[in-house]
Amino acid sequence: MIMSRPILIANHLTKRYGPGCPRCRDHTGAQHNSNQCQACKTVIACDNVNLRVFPREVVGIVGESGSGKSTVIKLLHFDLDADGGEVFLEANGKAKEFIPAEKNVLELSTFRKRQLRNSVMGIVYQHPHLGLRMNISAGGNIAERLLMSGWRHVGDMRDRSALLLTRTEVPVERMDDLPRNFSGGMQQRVQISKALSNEPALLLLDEVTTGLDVSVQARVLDLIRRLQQELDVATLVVSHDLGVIRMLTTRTLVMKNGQVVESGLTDQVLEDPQHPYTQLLVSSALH
Amino acid sequence: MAYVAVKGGREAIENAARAFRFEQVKGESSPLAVEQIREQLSLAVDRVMGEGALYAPDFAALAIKQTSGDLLEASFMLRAFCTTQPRLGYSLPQSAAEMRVIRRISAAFKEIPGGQILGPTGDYLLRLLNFDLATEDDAGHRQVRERLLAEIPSAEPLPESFPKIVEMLHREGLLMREDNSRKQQDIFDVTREALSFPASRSAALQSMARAETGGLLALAYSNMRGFGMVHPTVGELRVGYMPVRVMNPYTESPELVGEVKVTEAEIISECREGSGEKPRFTLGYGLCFGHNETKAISMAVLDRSTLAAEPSTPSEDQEFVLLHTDGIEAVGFCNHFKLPHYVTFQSALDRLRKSQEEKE
Amino acid sequence: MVKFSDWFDSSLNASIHAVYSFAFIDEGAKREIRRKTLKAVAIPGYQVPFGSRDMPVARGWGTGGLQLTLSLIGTDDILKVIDQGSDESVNAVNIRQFVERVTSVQTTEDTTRATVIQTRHRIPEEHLKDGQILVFQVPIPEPLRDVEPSERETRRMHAEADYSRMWLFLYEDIVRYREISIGARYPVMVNGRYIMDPSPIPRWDVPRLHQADTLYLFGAGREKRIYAIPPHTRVEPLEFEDHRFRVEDFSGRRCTRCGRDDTYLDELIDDASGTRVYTCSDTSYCAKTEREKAV
Amino acid sequence: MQLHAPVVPTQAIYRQMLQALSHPGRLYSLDLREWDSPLLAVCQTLFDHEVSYCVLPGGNNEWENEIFAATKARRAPLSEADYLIVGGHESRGKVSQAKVGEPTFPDQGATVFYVMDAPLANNSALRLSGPGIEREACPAVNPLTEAEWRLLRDLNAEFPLGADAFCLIGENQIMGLPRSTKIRIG
Amino acid sequence: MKTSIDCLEMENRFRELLPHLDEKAIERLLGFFAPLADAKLREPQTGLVMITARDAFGEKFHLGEILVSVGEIELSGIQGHATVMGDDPRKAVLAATVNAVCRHPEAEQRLASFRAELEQIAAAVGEKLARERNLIASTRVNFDSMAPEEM
Amino acid sequence: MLTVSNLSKTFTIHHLGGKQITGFAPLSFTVEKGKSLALSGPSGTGKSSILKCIYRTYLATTGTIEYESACFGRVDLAELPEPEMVRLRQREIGYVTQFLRVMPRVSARNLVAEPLLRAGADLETACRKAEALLARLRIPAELLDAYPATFSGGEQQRVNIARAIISRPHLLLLDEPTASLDKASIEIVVELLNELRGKGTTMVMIFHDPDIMNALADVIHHTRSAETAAACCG
Repeated sequence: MIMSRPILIANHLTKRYGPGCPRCRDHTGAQHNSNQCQACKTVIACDNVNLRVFPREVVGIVGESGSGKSTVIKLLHFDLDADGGEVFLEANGKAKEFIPAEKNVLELSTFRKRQLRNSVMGIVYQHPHLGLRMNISAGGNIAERLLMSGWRHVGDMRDRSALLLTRTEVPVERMDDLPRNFSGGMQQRVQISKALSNEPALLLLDEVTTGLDVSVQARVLDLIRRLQQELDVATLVVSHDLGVIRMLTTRTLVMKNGQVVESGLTDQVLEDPQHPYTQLLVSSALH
Repeated sequence: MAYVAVKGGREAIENAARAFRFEQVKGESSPLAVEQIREQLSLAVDRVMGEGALYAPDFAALAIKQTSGDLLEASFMLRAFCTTQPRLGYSLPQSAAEMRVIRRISAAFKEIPGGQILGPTGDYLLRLLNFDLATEDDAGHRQVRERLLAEIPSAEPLPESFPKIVEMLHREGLLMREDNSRKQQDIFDVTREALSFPASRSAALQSMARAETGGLLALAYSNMRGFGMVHPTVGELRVGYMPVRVMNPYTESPELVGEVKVTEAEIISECREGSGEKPRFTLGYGLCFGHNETKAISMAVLDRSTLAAEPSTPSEDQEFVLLHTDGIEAVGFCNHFKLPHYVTFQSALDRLRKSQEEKE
Repeated sequence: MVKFSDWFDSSLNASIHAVYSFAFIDEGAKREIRRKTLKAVAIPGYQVPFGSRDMPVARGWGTGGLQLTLSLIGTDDILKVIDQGSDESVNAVNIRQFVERVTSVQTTEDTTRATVIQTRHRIPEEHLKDGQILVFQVPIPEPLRDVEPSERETRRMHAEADYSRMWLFLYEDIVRYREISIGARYPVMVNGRYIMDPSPIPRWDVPRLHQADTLYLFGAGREKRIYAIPPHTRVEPLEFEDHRFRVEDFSGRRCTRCGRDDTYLDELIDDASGTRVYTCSDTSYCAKTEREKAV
Repeated sequence: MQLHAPVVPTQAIYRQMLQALSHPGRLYSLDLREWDSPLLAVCQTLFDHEVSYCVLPGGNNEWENEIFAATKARRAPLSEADYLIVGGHESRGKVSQAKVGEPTFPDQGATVFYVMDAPLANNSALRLSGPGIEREACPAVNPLTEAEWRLLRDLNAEFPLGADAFCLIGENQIMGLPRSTKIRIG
Repeated sequence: MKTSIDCLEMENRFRELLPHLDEKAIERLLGFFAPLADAKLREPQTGLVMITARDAFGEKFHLGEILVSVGEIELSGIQGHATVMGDDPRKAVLAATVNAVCRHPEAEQRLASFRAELEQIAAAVGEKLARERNLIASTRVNFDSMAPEEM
Repeated sequence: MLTVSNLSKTFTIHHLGGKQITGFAPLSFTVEKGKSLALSGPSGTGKSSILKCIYRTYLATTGTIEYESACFGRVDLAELPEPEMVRLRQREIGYVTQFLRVMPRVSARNLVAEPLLRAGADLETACRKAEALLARLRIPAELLDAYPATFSGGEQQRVNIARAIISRPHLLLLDEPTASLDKASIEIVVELLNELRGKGTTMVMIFHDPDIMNALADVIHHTRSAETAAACCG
C-alpha cells in the first residue's frame, strides 16, 4: 500500500524581519538561544522549517512564544509573506482548477492566494477578533466565508450557518447577535464554525484555547476533536500547551528560536524527548 | 408648486452673481488696489499662495479682492488658474538652507551660530487693537515707513548664510537619518498623479505644502495635545527668500528666475531606536510658500507623526492626514451638499417606506 | 518669430489671460485625461487614478465630469447638461454656461440630439444611442468606501476581487431590514470583475447601464478617478438569489404634468392642498411629452 | 465674444480612438487634416514628456525620431514602455514582454499600436467578444496574424492585467482591441 | 564661443536685480535694445514652473508652482533665453535679450551704456535693500554671555 | 512476523549533563505470525521499554525491529517514517498498557468504537460492535455513555483492552493488561486474547502472573538486567 500524498508540503520555510546577512545563521537558532542576529539585528522568525501534513492527519507544533510556531501558520495562511521556501498544497474543490499540485503556492498572485485560502483552508486564531468581525452578526461571519466561495442565496447561507452553529454548540437563536457580546469560549466556537463553513481540506489552529478558562478550554478542545473526527479534516495545531498537543495531535514538531529542534510521534516526543529543549519543556510541564 | 425649477435656473444664477458683486460695491469706500492687498495684507497673500500652490503674489492679491477676502476661495482661484496654464518645466532642486533669511529662531538652543534673528514677527505684540491704524492716511503711512528705517542704528550685518542647527545634530550623531524605506526614485507630483498609499515622502511633503493651514493645524494639534506621540521641539524655524533657478536650455547653465518667500520648520522629536542603532532624535520637516509659521510647524509635526509604522491616531495615519487636509477639496465637498439631491432623496424615501411596510 | 523692433513697438503689456485654451484645460492635462479615459474603457469598472486639475467650479460640484466633458468636446459636439434629470437645475445651468463660454459649442435640452451629455444623478429616460457619450459626475467613486474607509485597503480589495465584505454588508442589511436598504448609488458588478459605484443615480436607472448602446464615462474630480462602462457590457446590480434587486416603486402614480406613468418621478408637496403630487424627474422629456400630446 | 483659442485637432483623433476602443473590432476613420500619417496623429494625441514609448524592430526607422520630435515623449525599453509601436501585422513574439500592469494598478499596462498599410486576408475562425461587442463578432477586417492574435489572447489572459491595442490600417483607419476583448480562434 | 567673463558677471548682477525693478526701470533698460535690427523674438510665453525643493535630508519634492514668463530671442544666430517671475512679458524679453547680447561677440560695445544705466539703478535699489537688511539685522537677539577668561 | 535484532535503549538526560540511563540491554528475538511471545524477567530489566520501542513511543538506540506489515510489506519499525508508523498504529498494531491513556470526556462506547470508525466503519456498526465487546467484558450497559475517567481501575482497564483489540490488530502489544482485574475478568480477557491469537494476531506481552503468561504465551523470552547482559556478552 502506498501512502497518499501529503495535503501540505512546506520546504525550507523562512521568515525574517530585517535585512538579513551572511552571519545570521551563526547567531540565531536554538543553539544560540536567540532568533536575533547580532551582526545585522535581523530577527529570524522562522528558519528553514520543513513540514508535511497528510490527509486526515493532525500535526502539532509546540514551542514557547517567540519560537516561530505562529509564524509558520501565518505563512501558510498567507497572512505573512515568506522570505524563502516553498509550499505545495493538494487543492480541493474549485481551487483544483487553478492550482496545480506541483505549483509553489507562495508564488501565486495575492488574488490566487486568496482564492486558494478561501477554498482550501480554515483558520482559527487565538484572538477571536482576528478571525471574526465583532460588529457583524455571528451568522454574518459564517456567511462571509460562504460568500467568498460564491454562495448567493441568503436562505441557504442561513441554513448552513445554523447547522454549523448547532454543531459547534452555539445556540442558533444567537445567530443574528454580534460576537462582541459573546463569551470568549462562544466566540471561539463561532470562529470554528466560520473556519469550517467552506469544508476546508486543511484546518489551521493557532493557540485556540490560550486565554480561555480551563473548563472552557476543555469544551473547545472536545469540540475540535469531535469535529476533526467527524469531518476528517487535516489539521495543523499550534500551541505552547503540551496538554493540547497531547490531546489533539498524532505527530508533533518542536520549535525553538525559529527552528524545528525535534519532530516525531506525539507520544514519543512527550515520553522520549531527544532534544535538550524538549526534555526541559516536557519535564517542566509534567511536574 | 414647490421646489423643482423647470425654468428659471439661469436667471437666478445670473442674478445671484449680481447680488454677490453688489455686496462688494454697495459701501461708499474707494476700491481696493491689488497692490494694497499684496503689500498690506501680505500674510493673507502668503497663505493664499501656499494653499493655492502657486507663487504669484499679484494674482493672489487679485483673488483675495475678487472673493471678498475668503482666503480659501482665493486659493481655489489660483488652483483653477493653474489648470489653464502650461507647465513649462521644473526648477533645479533647491535647498531652503540657501535662503536669504529674514527670520530664524531655534527653541532647542539659546545661542546658535549666526544668532537668533527675530525678524518681522508679531509674536511679542500684545493683541490689542491699535486705533491709530483706523485713522491712518497716505502721508502718515509714508512717515511711518521712513521713521521705521531711520530709527535703526546700523546693526552688525547679517551673514550671507546661516548654518543649519539640525546639521550640527547630524554631525554629532544625535539625529536619525531618513528611513531608507521611504527613499524614492522619482519625485511624485500630486498635480499630475492621484495619490496612492503608502505615499512616497515627496508626495506627502508636496500634499502638505499645499494643504490648508487650519486642517494641518487641527491634526497636528491633536497629536501635540495627546492623541499622538510627537513632542516637538522647534529645532529651527526660518523665514526668508529662496532663490529659484532653472536650466537655461541654450547655455545649459543655471539661471536665476527670482526669489520666493518661504517658511521652513524643522522639529525635533523623541528618540527612536532603529534596528541595531543607538537611540537618536527624529526630525519632522515643513516647508511652505510665504510667511506662515503655523503651517510650517504643523506640517513638520505631521511629517514626523506619519512615520508611525502602525497608526493608532488620525494624525499618525498618512492616508488620513493627506486626504483630509486639502482645503480646496474639503470645502468643495462640504458645500456640494447644498446642491439638489432630490433624486437620491426620493430613492431613499422609497426604501424607507418599503422597509416600514415590511416591518408592519 | 517676430522682429524685435516690431514687437517692441506694438506689444503692450497685453494680458495673456483674457483668452483661455479651447475647453479651458491646458492641452497637457487633456492628454493625461484622454490617456486615462482610454485605459478606463479598456478595463470596464476599474477606477483609473488621474491628476485631476482644479476647475473653476468647486470640488464636489462636478469637476470630474467637467474635466471629462472638456477633454471630449469639439466644435461639432452638441452638449446637454442635466442635474437631477433637469436641464435648468442651477448646477446644470452653471456647468453648461461655463462649457459654452470656453468652447462655444452648441447646447441642447433634447436628449436625442446631444452628442455629449453631462449628468448628475440621473440617466435620461429616452434611449441613448450608439455614438452618444454620457458623462457622470461622481462624488464618491469607491463602492467599497462604506465597508472600508482606507483607500489603500479598498485598492487591494479590488485587486484581489475580494468583495466578500461588500456582499456581507448586503447580507447584514437583509438580516436587519429584510431587504437591501441602499437607495441610490447601488453597487453593480461590471463585466463580472469589478464592483463599481454608478454614481448616485436611483436604482431606476441601474438597469440602463447593462448592455447599453452608449459609452458611459464617470469622473470623480475630488477623488481623482476616471472609470467607464463601454457599450454592450454586462452590468449587474449586486443581489441574492432570494433577495432580488428592485427599482423604486411608482406604481399607481403618474406625472401630474405630462401624465406619464413610466418615468422616475419627483415627489412634491402641493403648497395649496398639502398633498403629495409627482412630476417627471427628466424635465426635458416631460416637456417633450407634453408638446407631443398638444400636437 | 469668443473667450478661447480654437480647438486643437487632436480632439477629433481622440474621439475616434475612444469610439474605436469602445467598439472593439470595428473600423473607424481618423480625421487626418493635420497629419500625413495616422501614427503621428495618435502619438500627438496621447504622448508628451510624461509617457514613454518603444518602436519595435521592423518598424520604420524614421518613426523613433519623428515621434520624439513631435511629442517629446521618452524612449524606453520594450518591457518598460507605456506605448509600443509595431510595424506590420505581428511583433514576432515581442509584445509578450509588454507591461501588463499590477493587480492594484492594471491601467499601467502598455498600449500597442500596430501600423500597417493594409489588412490581411480575413480569418473566418476568428471571434471577438466582451465589452463593446454585442454577443460575438468577427473583426471588420483582419489586421493581425494568427500568431499575434494568440499572443494578445495570452497576454490578456489574466485580465485585468494586460495591454490594449490599436491597429492603424492604411491611410486613416483605426481598430481598437482593448484587453477586455476575448479572442477566440477556431 | 568666446564670452567675456565680465559680461557674464554683469548678467548675473542684472538677474539678481531684476525682481526688484519696477515697470519704469524695465522700460528704460529695454530702450537700450530697441534699435536691435538683427534680433527676432518668439512671442513671450507665460506659464508655470514647478519648484523642486530639498528637505532637511536632501530628499527632493515639489513645493508648488511659480508663475513665470519666458522670453526667447535670436540675435544674429545667438539664442537668448530667460525665465522671469510673474506675468511680465516685457521683463522676460529684456532678460532674454541681455542673455543673448552678453554672449554676442560685440557684447562689450553694445552693453557699455546699458551697463552704466544698470549701475545707477543698482545703486538706488541697493541702498533701499541695505536699509531693509539693517532693520532685519537689528532684530538679532544678543545674549550677554560671559567670556571664558572672566570666569 | 516480528524480528527484533540487537535492540537496545539508552536515555540521555541533558539537564543532568548528558547522563546516560540504560533502558534495556541489547536483545534479539523473533515471533512468528499468529504466535505470542512473553517477555519475562525481573523488574527493572526494561520489559515495558521494549514494547514502547516496538510501538515507537521510545526511539530505539540500537538495533532493528523488522515487521511484516500488511500495508507496507517488510519494514523496520525503528526507522519507519512517522506518517507510516501512524498508519500502522491505526491499522495493524495495537497496544494495551495497565494505564488508561485515552481522551478525557469521551464516552466508553465512543472510545472503543473509534478505531473502527477510523478504519472506515460506519457509526452504527462501530457502536454496535463496541457495545457487544464491552458487554462481553462485563462493562454494565449504563456505563456505555459515561466517561471512563470516572470508572474503577478494573473497568478502565477493560475499556482499554476493548479499544485495543476491537479492530483485530495484526500485532498486539500487551503490558500488564490484567494487573488490576478480578479473576472472572481475567478469564474473559484471556479467552478474548486466545480467540485473537487463533485468528492470526501476533502478540508480544508482559504478564506478571505466570499462570496467565503460560496460558497465552507460545514462547517466553527472558530479559536480563543491563549488568547481567554486559557480564554475559562483554
